Amino acid sequence: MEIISGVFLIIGGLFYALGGLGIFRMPDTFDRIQAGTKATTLGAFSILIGVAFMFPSWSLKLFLIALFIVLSNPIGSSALAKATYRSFGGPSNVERDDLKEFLGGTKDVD
Amino acid sequence: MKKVLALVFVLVLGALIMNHLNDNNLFAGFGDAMLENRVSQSYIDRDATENNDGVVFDESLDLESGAANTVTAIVADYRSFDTLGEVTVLFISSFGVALLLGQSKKRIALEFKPNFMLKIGSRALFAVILMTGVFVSIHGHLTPGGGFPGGAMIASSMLLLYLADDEFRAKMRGFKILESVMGVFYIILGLAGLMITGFFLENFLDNGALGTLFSAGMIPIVYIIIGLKVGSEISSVIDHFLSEEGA
Amino acid sequence: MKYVATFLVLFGSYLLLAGITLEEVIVGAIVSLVLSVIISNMVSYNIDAKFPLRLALFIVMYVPVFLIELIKSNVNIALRVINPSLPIHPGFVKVKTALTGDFQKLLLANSITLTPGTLSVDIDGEYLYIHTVDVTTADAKASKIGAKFERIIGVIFK
Amino acid sequence: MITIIVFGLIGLGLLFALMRLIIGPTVADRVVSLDTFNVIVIGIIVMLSFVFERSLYLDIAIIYAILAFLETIVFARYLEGHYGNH
Repeated sequence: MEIISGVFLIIGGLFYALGGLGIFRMPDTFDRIQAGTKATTLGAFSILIGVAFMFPSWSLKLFLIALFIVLSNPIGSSALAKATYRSFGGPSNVERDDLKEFLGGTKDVD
Repeated sequence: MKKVLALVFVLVLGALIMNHLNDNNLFAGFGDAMLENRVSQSYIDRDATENNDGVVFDESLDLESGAANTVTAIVADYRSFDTLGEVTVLFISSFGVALLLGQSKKRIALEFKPNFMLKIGSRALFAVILMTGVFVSIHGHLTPGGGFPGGAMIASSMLLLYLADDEFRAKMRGFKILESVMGVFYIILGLAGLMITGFFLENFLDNGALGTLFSAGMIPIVYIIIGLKVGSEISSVIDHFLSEEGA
Repeated sequence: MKYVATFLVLFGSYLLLAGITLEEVIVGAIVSLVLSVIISNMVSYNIDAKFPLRLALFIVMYVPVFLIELIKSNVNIALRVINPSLPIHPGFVKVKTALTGDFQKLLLANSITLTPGTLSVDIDGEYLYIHTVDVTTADAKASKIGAKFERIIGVIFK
Repeated sequence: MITIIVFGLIGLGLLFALMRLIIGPTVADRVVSLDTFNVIVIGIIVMLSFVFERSLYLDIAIIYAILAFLETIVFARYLEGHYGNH
């Protein structure tokens, strides 16, 4: 049991480190949001599972944390992405931009 | 004429206070505090079971306050009267915001529409946040937290709805009624303690076994009251800041 | 029906927080009952009678696929991050969806955000606006991102 | 031993996110790195509760997760409003 838990914990730590590295290395804000959201979500999941293997009686609370993270993280990052596009425009290196027609102007379309 | 009256009144009051300060009648023992008798030291030295045989979760019955969280025991039991004052301070500040910003009817429309995902997802997350706030308030005597953080969580769930939904506006009347009713409940609880034990806000309920939900006497009730009161106060502050005056 | 569903969600989250003992179940039931009445009047949403069936379908069909996609997406991003040449071709793609309900669209958008190389930015009517790390892939060219999830969600909410 | 490795890896992630927080050219970059920071901190709290074997700390992790989400939302709405008319 300890070995399984340790493996999950190390995978979690690894994905956290990769998420941080992604935030650091990616060239524009949207790619950073992608790296930050995904890698850290799986990192958090991994660590929660690892802890749940060691302490099975905590699994209810750990499940709630996982549920909240998986619900809130994508919502937060997409809100952030929209705000970034609104306020700073799209990145310069995009190869295709369908969003411009929707969010490009300063007036709200809604 | 009014100014002269006010001056006379202040002078008389000042003279009274100075007189009593000199006699040491108003503040008994003022200026000669004895360090070994300080309140904090006596809390540290105190023993919960009288006979030093340790405290066991789920078994120890009828402890002095019965709360697993010592900070909660101090805030909501030993120093409950001070906490009543703190809640009053918060009430006055929210009242002051209401006075300054005026009775507003229209909600300020944020310039940009919220994200679709945020708009829909907040309705589900809102329930979880509200529930956590209530949970933190109820379990103040068992877990870290208590009424004040719980109330802040309740208010933050309202803030989430305000940010995520342009049309949302909480029913302010409901909040005001809830806030007042909770304040009255706190006083009634204190008066009940006065009636039954002879001291204002003294615990008059069974302490129960340490570490279970129904333990610690009045502390959970006090913290539920504080949580709802703080939550409604901060929510009304948020509402006032996000509303504009006029029609 | 709306009240029942709200009550179940609140009660579930309370039990997850507090653990299951007799006292907690009693207190949780009372609190959830009161809060579900308040919330149902405050926030507008509608849930129909097939809710339990959908929840079961959701757990059986959706969750395994989702977890596999989540792991795939993380490995994908991790490989891109570690690669010294950073192989990314970012761009925004507009995708049409056949789903109609608000909650379905939210579920689809969240799934897209947590799957390989894509991030949903906003939804406008029936169009999803998606940022993708690699616009050169076949999925992005044909605007078929999230097609798998769309099928599954369509089955669940039929 | 395992906990030391895990904390080391998490610390590495925190360090990179912190560097982005400091150099990030725009406000949006800083907010994004702060968002990542928050998720990492949730992991740290869970790990601490694992090391000290106290399930009480998980409550703090839940509350931190909620407040971190709210912080992200507030910052996102602020960015939209403040820099919107560029």
